Amino acid sequence: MSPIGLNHFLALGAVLFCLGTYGVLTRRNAIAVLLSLELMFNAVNLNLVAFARFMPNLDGVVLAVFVIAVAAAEATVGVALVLSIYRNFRHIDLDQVDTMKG
Amino acid sequence: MHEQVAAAALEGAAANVWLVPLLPFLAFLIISFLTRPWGRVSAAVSILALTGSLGVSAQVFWQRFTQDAPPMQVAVPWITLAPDHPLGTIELGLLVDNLSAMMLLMVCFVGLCIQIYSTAYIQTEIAHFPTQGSASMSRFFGWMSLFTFSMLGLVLSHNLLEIYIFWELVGLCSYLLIGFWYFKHSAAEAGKKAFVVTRFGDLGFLMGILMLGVALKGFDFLGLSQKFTQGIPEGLTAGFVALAAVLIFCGAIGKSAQFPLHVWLPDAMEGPTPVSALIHAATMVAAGVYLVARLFPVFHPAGHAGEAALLVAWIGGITAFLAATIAVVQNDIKRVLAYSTISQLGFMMAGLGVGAYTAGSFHLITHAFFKSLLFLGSGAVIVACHSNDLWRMGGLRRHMPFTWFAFLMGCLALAGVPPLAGFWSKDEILGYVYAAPGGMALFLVLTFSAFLTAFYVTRMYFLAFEGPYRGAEKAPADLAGPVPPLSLPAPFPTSQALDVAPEWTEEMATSSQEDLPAACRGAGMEHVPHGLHAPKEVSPWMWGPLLVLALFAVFLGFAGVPTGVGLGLPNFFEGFIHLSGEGHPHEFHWTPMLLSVVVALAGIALGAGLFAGNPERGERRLRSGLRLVWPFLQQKWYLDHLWARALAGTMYAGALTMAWIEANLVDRAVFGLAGSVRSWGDWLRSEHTGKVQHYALMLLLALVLLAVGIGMVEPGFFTSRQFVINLLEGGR
Amino acid sequence: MTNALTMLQALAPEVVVAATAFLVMGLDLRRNPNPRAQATVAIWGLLAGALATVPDWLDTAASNSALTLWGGIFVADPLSVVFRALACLTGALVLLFSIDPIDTERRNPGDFVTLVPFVVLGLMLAVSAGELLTFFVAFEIVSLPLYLMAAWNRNERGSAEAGMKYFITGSVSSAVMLYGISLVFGTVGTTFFSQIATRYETLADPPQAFVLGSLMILAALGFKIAAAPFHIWAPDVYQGAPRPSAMFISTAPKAAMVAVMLRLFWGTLALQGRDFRLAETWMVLLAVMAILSMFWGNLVALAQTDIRRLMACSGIAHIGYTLLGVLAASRAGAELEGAAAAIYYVVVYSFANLAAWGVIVLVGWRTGSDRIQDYSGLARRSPFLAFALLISLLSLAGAPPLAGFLGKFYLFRALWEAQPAWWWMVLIAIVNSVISLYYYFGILKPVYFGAPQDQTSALVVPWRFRAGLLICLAVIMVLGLFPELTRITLEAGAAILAQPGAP
Amino acid sequence: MIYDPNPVAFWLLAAMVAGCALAVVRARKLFHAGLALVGTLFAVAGLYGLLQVWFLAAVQVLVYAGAIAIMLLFAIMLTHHMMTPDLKSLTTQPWTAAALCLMLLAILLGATLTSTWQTAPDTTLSPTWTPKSGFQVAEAVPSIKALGFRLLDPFTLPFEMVSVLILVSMIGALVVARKNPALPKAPEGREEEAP
Repeated sequence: MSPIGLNHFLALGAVLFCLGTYGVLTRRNAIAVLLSLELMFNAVNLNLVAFARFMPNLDGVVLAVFVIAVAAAEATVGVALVLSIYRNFRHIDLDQVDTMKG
Repeated sequence: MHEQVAAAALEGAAANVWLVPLLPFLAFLIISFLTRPWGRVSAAVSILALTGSLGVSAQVFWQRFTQDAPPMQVAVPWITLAPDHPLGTIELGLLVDNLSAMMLLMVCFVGLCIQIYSTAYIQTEIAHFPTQGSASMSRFFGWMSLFTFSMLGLVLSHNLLEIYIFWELVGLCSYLLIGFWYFKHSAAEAGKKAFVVTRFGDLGFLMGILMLGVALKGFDFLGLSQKFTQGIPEGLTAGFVALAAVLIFCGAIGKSAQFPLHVWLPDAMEGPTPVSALIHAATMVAAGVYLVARLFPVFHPAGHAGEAALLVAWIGGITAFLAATIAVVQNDIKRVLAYSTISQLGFMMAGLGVGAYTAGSFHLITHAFFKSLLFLGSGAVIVACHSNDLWRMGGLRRHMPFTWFAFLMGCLALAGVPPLAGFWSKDEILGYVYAAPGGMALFLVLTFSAFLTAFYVTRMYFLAFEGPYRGAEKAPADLAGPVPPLSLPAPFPTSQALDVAPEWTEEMATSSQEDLPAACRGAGMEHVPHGLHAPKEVSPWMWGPLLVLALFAVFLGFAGVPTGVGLGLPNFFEGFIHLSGEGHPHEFHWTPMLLSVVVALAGIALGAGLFAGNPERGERRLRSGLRLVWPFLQQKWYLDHLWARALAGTMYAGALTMAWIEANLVDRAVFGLAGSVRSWGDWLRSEHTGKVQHYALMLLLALVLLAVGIGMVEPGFFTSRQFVINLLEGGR
Repeated sequence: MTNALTMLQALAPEVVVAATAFLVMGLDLRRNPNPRAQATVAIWGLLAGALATVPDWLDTAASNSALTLWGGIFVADPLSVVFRALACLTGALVLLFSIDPIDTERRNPGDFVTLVPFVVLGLMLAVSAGELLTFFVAFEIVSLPLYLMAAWNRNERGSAEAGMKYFITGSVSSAVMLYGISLVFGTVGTTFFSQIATRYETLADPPQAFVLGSLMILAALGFKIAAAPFHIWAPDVYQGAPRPSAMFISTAPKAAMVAVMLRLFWGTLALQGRDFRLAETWMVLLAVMAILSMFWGNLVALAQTDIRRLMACSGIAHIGYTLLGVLAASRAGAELEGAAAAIYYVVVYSFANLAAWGVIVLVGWRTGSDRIQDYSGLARRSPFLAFALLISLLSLAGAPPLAGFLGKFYLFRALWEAQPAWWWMVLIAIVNSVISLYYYFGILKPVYFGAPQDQTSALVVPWRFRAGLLICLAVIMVLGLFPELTRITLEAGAAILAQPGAP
Repeated sequence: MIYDPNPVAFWLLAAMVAGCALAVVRARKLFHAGLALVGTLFAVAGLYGLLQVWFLAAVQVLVYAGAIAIMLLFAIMLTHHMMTPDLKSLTTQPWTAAALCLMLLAILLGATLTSTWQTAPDTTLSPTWTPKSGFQVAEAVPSIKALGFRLLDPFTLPFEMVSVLILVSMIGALVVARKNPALPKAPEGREEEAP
């Protein structure tokens, strides 16, 4: 097996990011969308940590810590909004949350 | 004044000159936003501010008067449109020279007198409209302050564009104040007329400004004057300069109500009387004269005939004559004064046109005092008699002694009786015209106008102040009421339909009367027996300023007595306001002076002879004497009709053409275009599907497309050696 | 080394606003909170914050330098001073306009008031951040509360929907930006603005990842300012969110993000020192975004019947104009004018927009409707409101002599001087201004010439609205009357950014 | 020398990350998706461990898997009957999105894999600081201590800002997520400006 380098991690990050994107774009369930968003943030973190380790530059880890914190805040807000959608629509199917258009 | 064109910076008292316009503007803001509900407070604010301005301008004036300083100016870039271009920066500046210092003092002083007078006067007008109340008073003083600000800004303007801005601002204020009682149809119409008619002139003005400014690469007055001191500037032809000057003069024609754009001013008498006094007699209408004086070198380039100046002179002469003839037949006291204003402005223009810079400016100043006096006096009379109609007055001398005295002084000054102010200034203009080469015809026209002036003033005076009080009676049927207006040919819409020039009807003359609530209309003039409601003297707040102004009307003339008269007085005015390169050396001629005394006395004598005893009989004799021209004069030389018809006809024809063009060409093009634009909009709008994931998709799609667009993905990208190595080896 | 005093001075506005925010939060925790009192405290606190930027301004503009803290994480320079003050004023005005409706309708007014200073704090930190992640965190402080404020009307479907839409699209763009940040960090090994350019100089070969990372950051910024093609969320959010929130969303973040764009694409990512190719790339990109924004915004606005959607679309178009200035600013030699024009425009836009939204908030609160046809006869119901709408919309439309006209003029001139070959873009922008006149007059016509529907009575304008609107109008007029003064100041302020190695 | 992680462990973890992520985006039952997310997060934590960034691995497990995922699971339970796929169809625009995501992947991969990175021998990790010896470049692995100093020196401000961020999102989230309260009775004097 060939040795593992930075680009392996980056490629994995890219894959993870795109999978997250796919989830965000396709899942009708709002919470599933939130889960997918977390994937995207994780992809970023994976990139940052890999850079931090291979460059090497500690700042990447620092940035990753911040990203985790931001992701936590985003999740909080997301859950609150999902609950708000649920209360008003009695469902959380994003595809049917379309009273405004045009 | 222009010996030393190099301008100095503002120094001494002049360094504070910015306060002069600023204070009234602050008053306007305070009144608009803070003291609106309290009319008296607003009045106090306005008057206080103006007093402050007066103080500063008096200091500035004193500084200019005592020191022989060059013009002072300061300017800051205001809007930079193109930094490197000489015309790219519009500047805001202040120009203080002798002329503007004197104008400042005049505007502030007259304005202050008028505002004090207004505190009492405006309440009598408000009383006619009980629903208006205190807010109206605030509105009045707010706009008066705004007007004062604009006028002072106009006077202090340092360049043509700046003066144009203030020019339009005073126009706006005039519009607002003429239509002050905006719910009165006639007032609203008159305001509109003033606005529209002066706009014709302003169009030319703007074109002239641009021609001159662009050709000479600069707009500031001192720079322009300097360029003309050596004659026509290089690269320009005399014709070009004359055309530009004439275009600029168009603005003056509009604002100073010169023939043929004078038609708005009589209608502007719809405004409250202090407005007429301040704006339509003393200050704003003088702006045109001021402008011509400011640009004097442009009208009289050294070493050239000055075709534009000739036009100015003759327009002035025609206006002076025309308005004087019309004034003879007016029955409305304010209209007599309005036409007299037009006529006097014509005198000033004629003076400036023949090169009488000093004399024109001098008449501007003296006229401001005695004409505002006359207007305020007429206001007092109107308040006392509840009517504008001269035929409902009479005998007021006994009832209103203070007003009578002040008014009489004003009349004498206007009539040109020595040694009152109007005599000296008018006489000086006449003297110049007399001495000007080829000016004899103009001199005769003006002299005849002066005779007419003395005559109609006397008529007005006797009708209003002498004889018995006729307040309760209707005017004799044959004396009141105009000749039926000229009917227009059928295909042309009437002027009223076009809102251009409302025809004069009796309704309009007495409309202020007609619109009064029944309770106060005439205060029982028609039905209550004569004698019960004799006119009473107005409050001291009103006659006080009248007396102050009367003082000036009597004595101001001595500031400018020609040295040749031999009174031993130096000619202060000429020492203060003069041009280095004035066209004609100032010689004093006894002929015109004596002639003008003679015509003034003759006019007075004729007037007194006709109207002293039985005014009705006098009027009938006058009419029979003038029966050939009477309808002509009564219809104001049919100029309003001409305007209405010319405009109406042209506009109607134009409208038909435009309607066709619009229906057949523009509509198709515009609606076709608009339709297609809209359909694009609709198409794009359909992208907003309302589904959030669709939005997210578009977001990312845009990212991907942009990435592809800037060459992130090129052919062979994924087969490149680096890519393969990195893929296989992990970038080690 | 920065001593404590410098640090305190540089951070004074933030400290004041943060203290205000916590104070207001504390007031909200009392047993009987009084939201109007809280709002008053917050407004004065924000004004104090704006005032506290003055020493920074004097210090930096006088010496033409910047105060940097923590090695460049925080930068106090004239650019940040302008936008910090603007953020404070915007926040204060939003509070002034929103407290009446939000308190009357009793939608957790206390919490709403609490969040506003925090958002302002985020904005202030975002415009003074000199490091990518700091900027990102600051911007999340802005975004997250705004998502929630959009969903503030808990019992309204539209509001919840708006919040959700804003949140999801916003979070995706945040993730994209983070990914971009990670790529930039990976290529140059730093996230400090001041170091990115210098590090990049040392690289052997301009890596694709850097370009892609920058693009992703740009795209996310484009989302935040609602520039096409990343704008599509805006109309729905503006329409659904409570009006005060929509007002906030449509002004504050946009202005701040324009400042950040100026900072980022001017020296940091454009990297003019090394090779101009990259700067050219960004110029083309900004041009594409500007043109798309103008056309999309204006064309879609034509078809709107809801005034809030219309304002969203017009906002998109205005960002398009502003991007012309940013574009000019990324061209060497035209930075000052381009930046000054963009700043001037965005400031004018903010106040005009606030005034227009003030009217929308009030009318919507009183009548419950945002349909343009329901504005019919507004001039008779409240001449003041109609006048405020007139001035603000005319300024937005760019009618002379209002500030909006000069703003557009400066932008066009800056573009012209930066890139004369792109004269056709000026033409496009002018065509778009003309299109925009059409729909602005579409509002003003019923306002002035329409009859009030069903003879409704006069609209009472509460003093807070009156004061707020007067302030906005005064700013528009002063900026319009004395543009030169403002512009010279802005240029002086912007000059510092043009210095080599400036953050 | 350049750091060389164990390939077997990497590929295992990578497979787990990708597989679990796929499950997150494709699972029919939301609860499964939630569990798969936890799996992904653990796998990512494993990768951090593989990179010897132990601190971050711990944070990932504690904060992410422990807190965020749990919160999301609670949200699932609040809004769902737990195990039922209650949507008519799980996905919307699947093919367009798939095409887009593939393009995005291509671009991300293309950009990253054609770039050369400034990797360096593993000796220059950020310095650490001790009171005795001052700054030192000693440890090959980023230590918590070094991280802590880094957070305190240049990253002070964002560190503080993150706390504000979490505070504000909680305040707002509480308001928005709270149940509809019966509108409180207005205290006296609050009605004066009501329409």
